[in-house]
Amino acid sequence: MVPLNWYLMLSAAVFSIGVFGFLTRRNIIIMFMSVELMLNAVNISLVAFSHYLQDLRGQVLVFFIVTVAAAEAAIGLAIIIALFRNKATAHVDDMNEMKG
Amino acid sequence: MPLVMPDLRPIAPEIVMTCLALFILVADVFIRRKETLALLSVLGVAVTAFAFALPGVLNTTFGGMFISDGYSMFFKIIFALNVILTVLISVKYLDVEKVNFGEYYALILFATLGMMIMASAGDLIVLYLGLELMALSTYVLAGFIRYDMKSNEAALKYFLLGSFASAFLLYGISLAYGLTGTTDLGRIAMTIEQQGLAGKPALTMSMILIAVAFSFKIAAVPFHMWAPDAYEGAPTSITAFMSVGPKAAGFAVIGRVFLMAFPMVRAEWVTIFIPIAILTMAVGNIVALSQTNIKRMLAYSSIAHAGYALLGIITGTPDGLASMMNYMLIYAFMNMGAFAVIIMLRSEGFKGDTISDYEGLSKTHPLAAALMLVFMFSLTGIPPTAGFMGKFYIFMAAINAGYTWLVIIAVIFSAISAYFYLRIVMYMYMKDPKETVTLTTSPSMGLALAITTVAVLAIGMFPAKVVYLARVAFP
Amino acid sequence: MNYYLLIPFLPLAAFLINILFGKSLLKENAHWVAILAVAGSWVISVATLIDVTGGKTLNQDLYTWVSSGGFKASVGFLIDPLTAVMLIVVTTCSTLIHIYSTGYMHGDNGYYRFFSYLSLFTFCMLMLVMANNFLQLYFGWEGVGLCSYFLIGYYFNKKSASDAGKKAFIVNRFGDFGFGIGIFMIFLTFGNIYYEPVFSQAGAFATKTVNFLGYDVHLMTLIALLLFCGSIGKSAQMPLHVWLPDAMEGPTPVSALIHAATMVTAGVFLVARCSPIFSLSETALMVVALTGAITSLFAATIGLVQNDLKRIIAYSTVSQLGYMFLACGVGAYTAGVFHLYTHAFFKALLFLCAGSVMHAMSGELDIQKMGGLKKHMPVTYATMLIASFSIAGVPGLAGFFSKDEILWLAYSGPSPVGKFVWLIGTFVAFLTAFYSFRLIFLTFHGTFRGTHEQEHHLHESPKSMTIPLMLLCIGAIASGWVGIPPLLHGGAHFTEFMKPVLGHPEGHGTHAEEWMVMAISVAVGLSGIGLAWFMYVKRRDIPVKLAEQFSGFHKILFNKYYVDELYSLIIVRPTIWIAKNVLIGVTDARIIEAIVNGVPAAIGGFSRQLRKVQTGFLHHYAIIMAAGALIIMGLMLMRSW
Amino acid sequence: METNGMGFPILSTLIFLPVAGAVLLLLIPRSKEALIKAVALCVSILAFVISLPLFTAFNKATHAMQFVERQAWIPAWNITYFLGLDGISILFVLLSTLVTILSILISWESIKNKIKEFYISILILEGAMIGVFCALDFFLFYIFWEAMLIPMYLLIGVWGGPNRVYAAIKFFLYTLVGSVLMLVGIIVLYFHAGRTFDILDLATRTYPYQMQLWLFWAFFAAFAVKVPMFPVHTWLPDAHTEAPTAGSVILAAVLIKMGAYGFLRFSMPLFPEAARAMTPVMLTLSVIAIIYGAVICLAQTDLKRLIAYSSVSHMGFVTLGIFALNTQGLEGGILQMINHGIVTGALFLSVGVIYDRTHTRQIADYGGVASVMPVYSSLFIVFTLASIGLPSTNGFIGEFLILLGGFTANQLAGVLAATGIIIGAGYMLWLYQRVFFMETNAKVTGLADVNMRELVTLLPMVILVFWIGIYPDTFLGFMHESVRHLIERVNTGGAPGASAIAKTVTEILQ
Repeated sequence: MVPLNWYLMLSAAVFSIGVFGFLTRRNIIIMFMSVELMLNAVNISLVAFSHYLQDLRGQVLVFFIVTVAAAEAAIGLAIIIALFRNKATAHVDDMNEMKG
Repeated sequence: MPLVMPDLRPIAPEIVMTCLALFILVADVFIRRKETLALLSVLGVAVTAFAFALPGVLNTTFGGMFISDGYSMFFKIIFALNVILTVLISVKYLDVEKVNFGEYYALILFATLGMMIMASAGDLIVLYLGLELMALSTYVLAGFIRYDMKSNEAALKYFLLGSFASAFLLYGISLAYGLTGTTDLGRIAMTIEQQGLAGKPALTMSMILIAVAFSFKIAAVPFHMWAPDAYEGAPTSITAFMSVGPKAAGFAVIGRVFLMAFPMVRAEWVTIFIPIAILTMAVGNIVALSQTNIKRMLAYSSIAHAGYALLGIITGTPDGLASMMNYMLIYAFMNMGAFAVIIMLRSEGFKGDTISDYEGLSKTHPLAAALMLVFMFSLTGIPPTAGFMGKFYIFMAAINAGYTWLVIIAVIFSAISAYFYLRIVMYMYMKDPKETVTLTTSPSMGLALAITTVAVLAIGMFPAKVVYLARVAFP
Repeated sequence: MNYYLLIPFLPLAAFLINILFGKSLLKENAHWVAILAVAGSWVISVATLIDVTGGKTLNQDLYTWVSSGGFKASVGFLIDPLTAVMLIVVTTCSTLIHIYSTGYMHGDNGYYRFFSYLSLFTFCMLMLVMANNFLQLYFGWEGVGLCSYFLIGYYFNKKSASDAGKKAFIVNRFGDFGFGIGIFMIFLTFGNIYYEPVFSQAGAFATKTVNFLGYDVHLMTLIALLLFCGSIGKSAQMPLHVWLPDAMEGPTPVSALIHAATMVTAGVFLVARCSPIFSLSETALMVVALTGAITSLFAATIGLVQNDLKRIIAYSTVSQLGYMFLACGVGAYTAGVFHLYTHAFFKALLFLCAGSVMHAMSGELDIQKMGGLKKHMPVTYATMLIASFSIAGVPGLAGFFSKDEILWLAYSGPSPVGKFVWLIGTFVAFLTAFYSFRLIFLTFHGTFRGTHEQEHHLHESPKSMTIPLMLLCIGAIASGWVGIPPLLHGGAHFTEFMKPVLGHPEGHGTHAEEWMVMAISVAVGLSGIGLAWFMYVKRRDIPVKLAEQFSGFHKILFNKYYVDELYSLIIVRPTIWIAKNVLIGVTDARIIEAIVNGVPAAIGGFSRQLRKVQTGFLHHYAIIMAAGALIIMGLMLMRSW
Repeated sequence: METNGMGFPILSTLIFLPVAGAVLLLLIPRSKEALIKAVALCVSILAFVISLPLFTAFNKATHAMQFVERQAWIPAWNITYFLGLDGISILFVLLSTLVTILSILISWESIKNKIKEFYISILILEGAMIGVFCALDFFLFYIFWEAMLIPMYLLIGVWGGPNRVYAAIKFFLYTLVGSVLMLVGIIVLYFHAGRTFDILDLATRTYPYQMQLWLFWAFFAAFAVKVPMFPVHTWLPDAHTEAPTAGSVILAAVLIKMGAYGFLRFSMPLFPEAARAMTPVMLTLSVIAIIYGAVICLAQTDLKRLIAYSSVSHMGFVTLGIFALNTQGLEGGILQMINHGIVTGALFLSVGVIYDRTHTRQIADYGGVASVMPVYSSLFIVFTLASIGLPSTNGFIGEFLILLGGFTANQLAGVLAATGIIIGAGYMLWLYQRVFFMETNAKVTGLADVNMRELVTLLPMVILVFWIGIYPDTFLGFMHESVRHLIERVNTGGAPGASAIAKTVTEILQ
């Protein structure tokens, strides 16, 4: 049986990759993907915990997260499309009309 | 285990609200005049508010996942006020911005529903759902002016950073869950106490992550970066909405989670929040000094106010929480009022959101200027306005809890804040008008201004009732 | 209520009537109210004097003026021989000068204003002399100073006049500064500021010392000297004499009334009134005597070379006031007050004569441009000559008796500096006679040196002016007769009258010595007159030669020892320089305001820098968020270790 | 609800009548200017008339609070609406009501824009001022104290001179920074005393010495700025100079009195040991203010600025008297507050009169005014003389008692302060000379003398100058009992041993 810690380490690693990706990439879609990665990292740990604790709540939460992520994706893409209509770019550095 | 129908009475307001939102969504298809939708929304929210007073509402249901108590009820009143005022100030404004769509009202209602759920959440899962419901609706609202680049940008920044923060929250939740084996707030506290988890790095980490996510919601420094941009770019009515509702909801969950789930490790989270509070007051007030856009300035002001309200949380006493709740209510009124005036200045072909647009307003529109003056002084915290009472209660609670030094810092920043609020007054009263500003007025706007002004002055002079409410709401 | 109270309040009523209705109703008739009031006061004063001679005194409070804790002061009146004499001096001079002014000020467009000031002055002066406590004394003291300020600056459109008025007030404030602190010390010592208890208890404190500003000083000396500060200012003694010569900017009746006969003698009155305190301190008396002596010498030397008619008389006043202090300083308060009383007449007369001359000369004051006036204005000449004889101490005239008494008591009295001040006094008597007659000879004798136009206008003054001159002349001759010393088979009534209040030191000398002192004083007086005659009538070239030969000394004298310049250099200009360049320029602007404006500016600057953190780039925001979270984690981990 | 013996809540009426008047003004259309002015004037006169019974019905034989009104206000915080007057505060209420009338009169023609807002501000300010002096609940006091800032900020900033915005903001921030520190102090006090804001109750308790010191300085921050004491005085010249006449008058006559009033009402009775210990510091600051303010006046070229700096000097006298901690000093200090209100208020009124005609504040632009405007110059000289403390004017009584008290408490302080009298005579007479005497300046030729309205505005002040100067007992009589009570509290409050510490702390501070 795979020890809990392995899952957790995997989860932490994936989360970190997500964070790192979010911080370094400039493409809006990729940044959004990084967030998805972070969410899935959480999902991994939640499922692992759920399994080891023999408790369903974790998995319930995972379902919700997946659902919410879907909604998030829809909204995110909608926003990106709206943006793309005004300014044909998906590069975040072009989005600095407001600052200071 | 027999299937027992859960007690639905505590969740009645949320049910009414859900129905209302769905109804508006559907009605949008059939109703051409969107003002009707606004009216329906306001009436609906009023009905919801009546549901607050139904017998049996104050109870816990869904196995402790949903707590409807005085605390949540107080916040729900704030949310209801927030949504009513937002709708009232939006009616004409949406026309001017040419985005008069019915979804607007539905989205606001959904966002409010999310906040209500957050305020009542007794379980991290519920909390997460409420938070996302609120957040997702608000993302859309922020970008509601589709053709406007700034609005898009605001939505995008808010959305991306918001999702980023959500991920932190989830990670924090997962850690807490892993440690304690439960997501129920009460039981988390019990487990921490029984198993002596206090001081465990994983618990600390979990708290930090949750605190970061919530700090993001209340726009506390350094997790505030989205706020100025999102506030500036979003439609002004939504800026008003965002600066009150989600912030109050954020405070509601901070109070709920940290006092209900982590009371044993209060010393730890207090050390997290104290520097955040100081930084929030400092950055909010100081950066606001040099703003030229009034929405942006109010964004920083809103950041600063979060700093004051955090003091209430930090005290961790019933009085502290009550003062925070009280503050949120008062802040709702004064901030809504200020944004209402800002919205009035927006007219066809005139943005009206730079501070210099306020030059000589007292000459061209004395009443609007006078109202703005009241709100500015209230935001500064000068008696006899409500803003003072709000701050006073917070300072009092903090000093009672022994944080006198923190209060001294707060009052000094509060004095600094006078400068930028007074600057608006100065522009309105002490400069001559450059161009004629036409106000966009409507009866609903008048009503909103009347409500906010009367509330700001009345609470400023007779705060007893409100203070009492806040105090008894938190047992 | 006693009818004595009418004495001060009649002039007050006149003042109120004139100031309120003078402009609109009374106009040219403003003098009637004033004269009637002051004449009424005079009548009552005479009655008072008669009462007091009969042994009657009065010490009565009118109402409590200030009361706070243990401190109480009232508006109250004390009538004793000293007061009675002062009342006579004040009301007599005032009445005559009021009458004189109707002629002198005729046609002036501030006629009512002038008379209202005169009435106010008379009121304040009477309040001063009639006070029964120090606070009311102070009230009168400042009140007469105020009237002096108004009247010196009467021609306020003239810069020099308004300057002089201001200067008089401010210089007096320096003296009053000490006076005020003296009153505080009296209150702290006696718990009271009424004359009666203070003077009666003074003896009990004769040997007490007190810590004052860190120094242990003899209590009575301290109080006496502090009070004397007030006297120095009011009576224009060194080093606060500078205001009096400038005060001649005022109309001449004012110079006569305020700056010769009455107000300036208030300082002497104060010392005399406080004699129970002064007498307890040898040091204080010595200071008084020396101040008086030095001032009299100092002023007399300046008087020698001045050419301004009124200024010469002004320096003569300073000098004579010095004489009075000299007298008080050797313990001869009666002699001082006696001289005060005789001096009032002849000095007022001198001034009024000067006014008469000015009237004729259309305001010209330079005696070098006069000469030979005696044939044009015989009355003025005659009266002025008598007054000058009086001041020069020609036997039989008023000045002779008072001056002689001072010199004799200085010579014979117990004072350690007595002989020294006698010497100075005698020398000053010589100088006095000299410059007085220099004035007479240059003005009235010889040939006229002014313009033809002026000569054409020369005329004797109107009756309203000459009659007061003649009346005062009687005083200048006869006022001394009440104090003829026993040596000359006189009754020394004045001394006897004053004794209950002021005491009287017995001269310790033989009759021969007394004769000698008298002879010397007469001799120096006469030789002064003679020398003046020789230099300014007989040999007109000598003064010029002398001035050339001793040009340096002459210049110093002519410029009044440069005292004004010195004060300007060490007090006025540094203060204003400090105000401008230190207080405003550095403390306010560079320190306080720099902080007050600098802190907000710094916050503002910081704000503009801090704004830049908000770059608008999303990934910066994310990095800051993540960094924030990391830092918090780091902090928390550190904390748990 | 306690009764006040008047049959109606006189103090509340006084506070809220002007506010009601302001609301009434709000309803009048802005085009009816004459009506607005008339209503404002009537309201202020009515308030004054209502305040007169205070003067006659006051019982001088007791130090107890009179005309007391008390009602629950915010029970959750144990805050009551608690009003009352004693011998220290009563005169300021009367002064406030009087000065408001005069301020309205003097602004009659000089205020030409935003008339409605102007009179609303003045009336609200009046209500707040009276509230400050009546409040016996610390919280209520603070409300009025801060509320005053709003109308005053507007008065300076909207109707002021060229540099008004800077002056207004400076005024606001300066005072706000001071007050917020006091707010912290108030709350600390509240909890220490067991949750009460009742001033009378607070003033009977004993606080630990260290706490007294901290709170003393926290309160000092608020009160010293308001007085203003050296070195936090620099807002005053700017505010005074830029404010419209009415603003300067109210500022000088009432607002800056509140600082000194605060010392009397709060700092001293609440923290007697700290007050005793800090006396040397306070006396030093007072003496510095006296001399500093006076010397600076010698170099001023601006009429209003000069009078403003003279206020610094005069208020130095007030604080000197107060911290002399003896009867003469305190009574003199309180009386001098009234005096300064009358005299400096009147001086600003007078400057307003001539400023309306010439529109210049530069002294150099004047000269020879006495020959052009004789009545005006005689009124002005009265105030000048009162300002330099000539006997028979009110200034003398106040300054004399203060110096006597100051001298009793500390000889050096008394002596140094007395030099302020000399310099005071210097700058005031110099001012008078440059404006009224000497050759008539071309800029003032042909100016009309004071008209009836202006005369009516200035005459009450003249009457008061002499009334207090000649028969001060009318006014001093109000104070005796209250001052005696205060001195008792200050000199006996706290443990005797604490004063030993006090000495050393003082030495450290010095």
